[in-house]
Amino acid sequence: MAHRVILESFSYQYPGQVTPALADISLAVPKGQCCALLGPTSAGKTTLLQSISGILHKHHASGFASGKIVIGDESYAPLPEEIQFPKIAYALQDPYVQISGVRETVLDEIRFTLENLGRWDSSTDDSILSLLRHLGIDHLAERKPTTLSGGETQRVALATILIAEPDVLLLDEPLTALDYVAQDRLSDLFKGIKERSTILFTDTHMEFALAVADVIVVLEKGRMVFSGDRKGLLDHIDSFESILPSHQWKELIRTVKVSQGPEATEAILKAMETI
Amino acid sequence: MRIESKNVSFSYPGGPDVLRDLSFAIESGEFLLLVGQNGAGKSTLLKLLNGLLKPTHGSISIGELDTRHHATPLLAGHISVTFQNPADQIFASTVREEVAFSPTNLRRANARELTEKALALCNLQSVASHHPYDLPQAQRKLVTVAGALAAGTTFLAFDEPTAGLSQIERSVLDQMVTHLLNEGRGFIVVSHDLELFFRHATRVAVLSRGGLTFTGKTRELIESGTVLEEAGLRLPTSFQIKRRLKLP
Amino acid sequence: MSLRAQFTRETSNAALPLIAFCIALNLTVGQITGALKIPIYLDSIGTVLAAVLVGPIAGILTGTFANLLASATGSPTMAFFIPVVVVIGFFTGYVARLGWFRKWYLVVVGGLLQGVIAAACSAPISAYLFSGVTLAGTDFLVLYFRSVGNNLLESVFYQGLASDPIDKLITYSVVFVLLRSLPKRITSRFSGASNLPSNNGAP
Amino acid sequence: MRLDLKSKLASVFFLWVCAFTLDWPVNATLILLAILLRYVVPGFRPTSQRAARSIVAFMSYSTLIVLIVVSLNAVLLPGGDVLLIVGGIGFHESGALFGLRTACRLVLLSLSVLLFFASTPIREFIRFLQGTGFPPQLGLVLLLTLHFLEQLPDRINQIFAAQEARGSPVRANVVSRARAFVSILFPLVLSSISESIDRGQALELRGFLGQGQMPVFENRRSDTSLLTMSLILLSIALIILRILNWLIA
Repeated sequence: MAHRVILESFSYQYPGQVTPALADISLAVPKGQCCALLGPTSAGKTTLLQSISGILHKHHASGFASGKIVIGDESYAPLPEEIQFPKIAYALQDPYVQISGVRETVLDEIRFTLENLGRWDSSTDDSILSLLRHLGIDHLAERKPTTLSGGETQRVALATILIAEPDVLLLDEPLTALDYVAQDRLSDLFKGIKERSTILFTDTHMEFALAVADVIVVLEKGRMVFSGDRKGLLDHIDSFESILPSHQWKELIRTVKVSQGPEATEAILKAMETI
Repeated sequence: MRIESKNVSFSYPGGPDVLRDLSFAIESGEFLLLVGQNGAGKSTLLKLLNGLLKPTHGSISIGELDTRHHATPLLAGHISVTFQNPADQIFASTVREEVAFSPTNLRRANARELTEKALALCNLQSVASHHPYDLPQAQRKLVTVAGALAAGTTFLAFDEPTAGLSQIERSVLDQMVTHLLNEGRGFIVVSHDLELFFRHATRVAVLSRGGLTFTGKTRELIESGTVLEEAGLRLPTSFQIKRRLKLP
Repeated sequence: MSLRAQFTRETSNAALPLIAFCIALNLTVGQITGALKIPIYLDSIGTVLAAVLVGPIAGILTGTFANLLASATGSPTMAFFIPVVVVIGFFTGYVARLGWFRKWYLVVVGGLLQGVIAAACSAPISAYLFSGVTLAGTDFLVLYFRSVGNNLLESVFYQGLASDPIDKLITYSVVFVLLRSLPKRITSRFSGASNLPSNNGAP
Repeated sequence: MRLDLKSKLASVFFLWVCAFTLDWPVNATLILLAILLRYVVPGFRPTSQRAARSIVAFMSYSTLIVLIVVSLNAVLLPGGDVLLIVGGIGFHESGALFGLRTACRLVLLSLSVLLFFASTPIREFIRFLQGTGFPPQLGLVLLLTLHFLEQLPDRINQIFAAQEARGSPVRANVVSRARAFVSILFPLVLSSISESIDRGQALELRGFLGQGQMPVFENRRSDTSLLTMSLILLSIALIILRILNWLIA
């Protein structure tokens, strides 16, 4: 069952640092929704995902955290201190590292997660295969994980944690290795699993978020500078040029605003849906 | 100076052709954008340019030098190539030392000056004495770009320089390219990032299954419609929205 | 502390992949020195790296597994030298803990001493199992020492003394320079972080 | 005859005991038998072409070893009859016998190790270890090592290419090449150490050794077979006999 994720004036400072990595973040993602965390390099996006997953405190126990994190009905003050897998699953940015490399086939690699959880038996193979089918990679089940292309590796990496059926899914820059076709497939996948898992993902620019996200948050230097929906983001986009995908986007928005006036953002969103 | 590829084919020993009959030329001061799906042979082409691989048929010349007859360290004095996972090549304990590696190896008389200029162009002066591994990954990638610039070569070749970069680093690259094109340097860039590089490209080449299916101006490619789709690619979203909204 | 408790204490989760890498490095570093035609072995570089960065148990594991895998993949005689690599792993981990990897001159002393110890450990194995024959160029040295009147064990030991200290000195120095150039952010994730100079990685 | 790993290990152990307790004629016979073993016992058949080739390579290598060890010792250990004289150098009987004893022992020891690994895929060996209560961390380390062993050669080649493209002096004099060595080894180690931190996190994030859960492995525990038992008993008997023999002498 998907869980809501709430942060209440959450702040975090790494041990030995003078400035906080995250300062006064408040956000609420209702259960079954998809939240995009946008921002340039070092904005604190990864730290935010890590604090929710529990791995942050585990590795930097002397860091300073304040505020509150709520996941489902459980409230952590200020943050979970143990890794919350399989309730919360977190996929690292680099899919080649996410895949353990200790198993010889894709199927075995996904079994590895269930073995770790003590959940594996011969009957679970059916659910692995159906997950692979869902991700469009069932034909790769017997392949060696290290021989796959970037996009295929990304989907296998995703499968290694989706098999645990997490309530909250945290993805760190899932788009880096993907071409357009694979991006389309990922957005379909997001729509398919939202019932089961609340999704939070990070990205450096807004394009993919405009296609899939219900909640969009923009971070800059550890501070939250925007939180709202797609329309709100486009309305105020002039203030966050760092998350524009390109100069062309900047010109595009400017010209559409000139020609369509207040309808501009609606027009852009509508046009995007037809692509 | 000019790079010219004449009917180049390449295959690994005993394997099928990775590249087939490629002909193109680029002058200094020009920007060739090379696009194509993964596995189309783009990285192989870059290795052919600096002589790490030698063509099985045809020839590539960098200025007067035929790559078949010269070793990589010599060709490296005229074209600097960075590969897709360049973070793997970092070994020095400061950014400045890392960037100075090429000009030192190539025994450039003005090595110091080249290093400082490359650091400035990539906006890395403020972190020049940091350890490369203390920088965020995106900035570390700029370190390798700076390392290539510092070689002071006429030609620069990059493999996917913007992968994993945010808009901040991308605009650094954007300005760097503008600056160096004005200086008369030549670029060969392999990238999916059409939005950033369409602006600079004096020519675009589409590589599909080892062969060139298109070479020409950016505008011709945008207007041709199907070439990109046939190569498994598509126009950037902003171009498509513009088209849908019938904007100029 | 029991061996198992000590191991658990040493190995954070990052240490397991690191040990695996070090084992593989022992077995593949020859690819680099071979391609560059540098006349050194450095086949215990992974062992020393793991022992300093993680701890003695990690050093022992790295050496043992590397020799086991080497003997599984075509050089069966490597398995007999496991006692030697155990000593190398333990000694390095131990002196690193004493702070010998914080100063260059202690690294030099440690490397040379390690070389002597390695020669002393491998001599009996080499003498009794192989009667000093390894089919390498160094066999002529053994032959020379025997012909001038030393017994087998002595000859093999002298031969070891002629090559091991240099090899271990280079290995120690390479690892020292390597670890000194690592940023604190990375080394602090391993239990041997305190074995390294405190100013390492500082700009 | 099917062999499980336990009885294969017991065979190796038995051959090792023989190598140390019995004299060279027996050991030489055992070597010949061991070579035949791979043709007779399916469990000892090499699992790949490469493994089969390594046995052939080892046999030619060890023939050379035997020759060298025997002649060296015959020359250097005077005693007993002089068997023959070549160019003024005498070959002595007692030295030759000592050489034969060492050489046969060495070859038998090595051959048994090689036969075991040539006929046992390493992954299967690791699974066997895990089934016998080997700590899961160590099994993971071994499996990860196999992964790195596959990946490192490519990685080294990539770094090599990248540094050569930056004018690294890979073909210059020894001092320059030593500098090039640093420019290849350091990126490899640096990126791998940094990657191992991420890999460790990824394992944790997939529940490896989390929350006191132990990984479930396929239950491969088999009963100790009659063959295993008799091989071990035989080995122990040999050791006892040898010790008695030594005490009496």
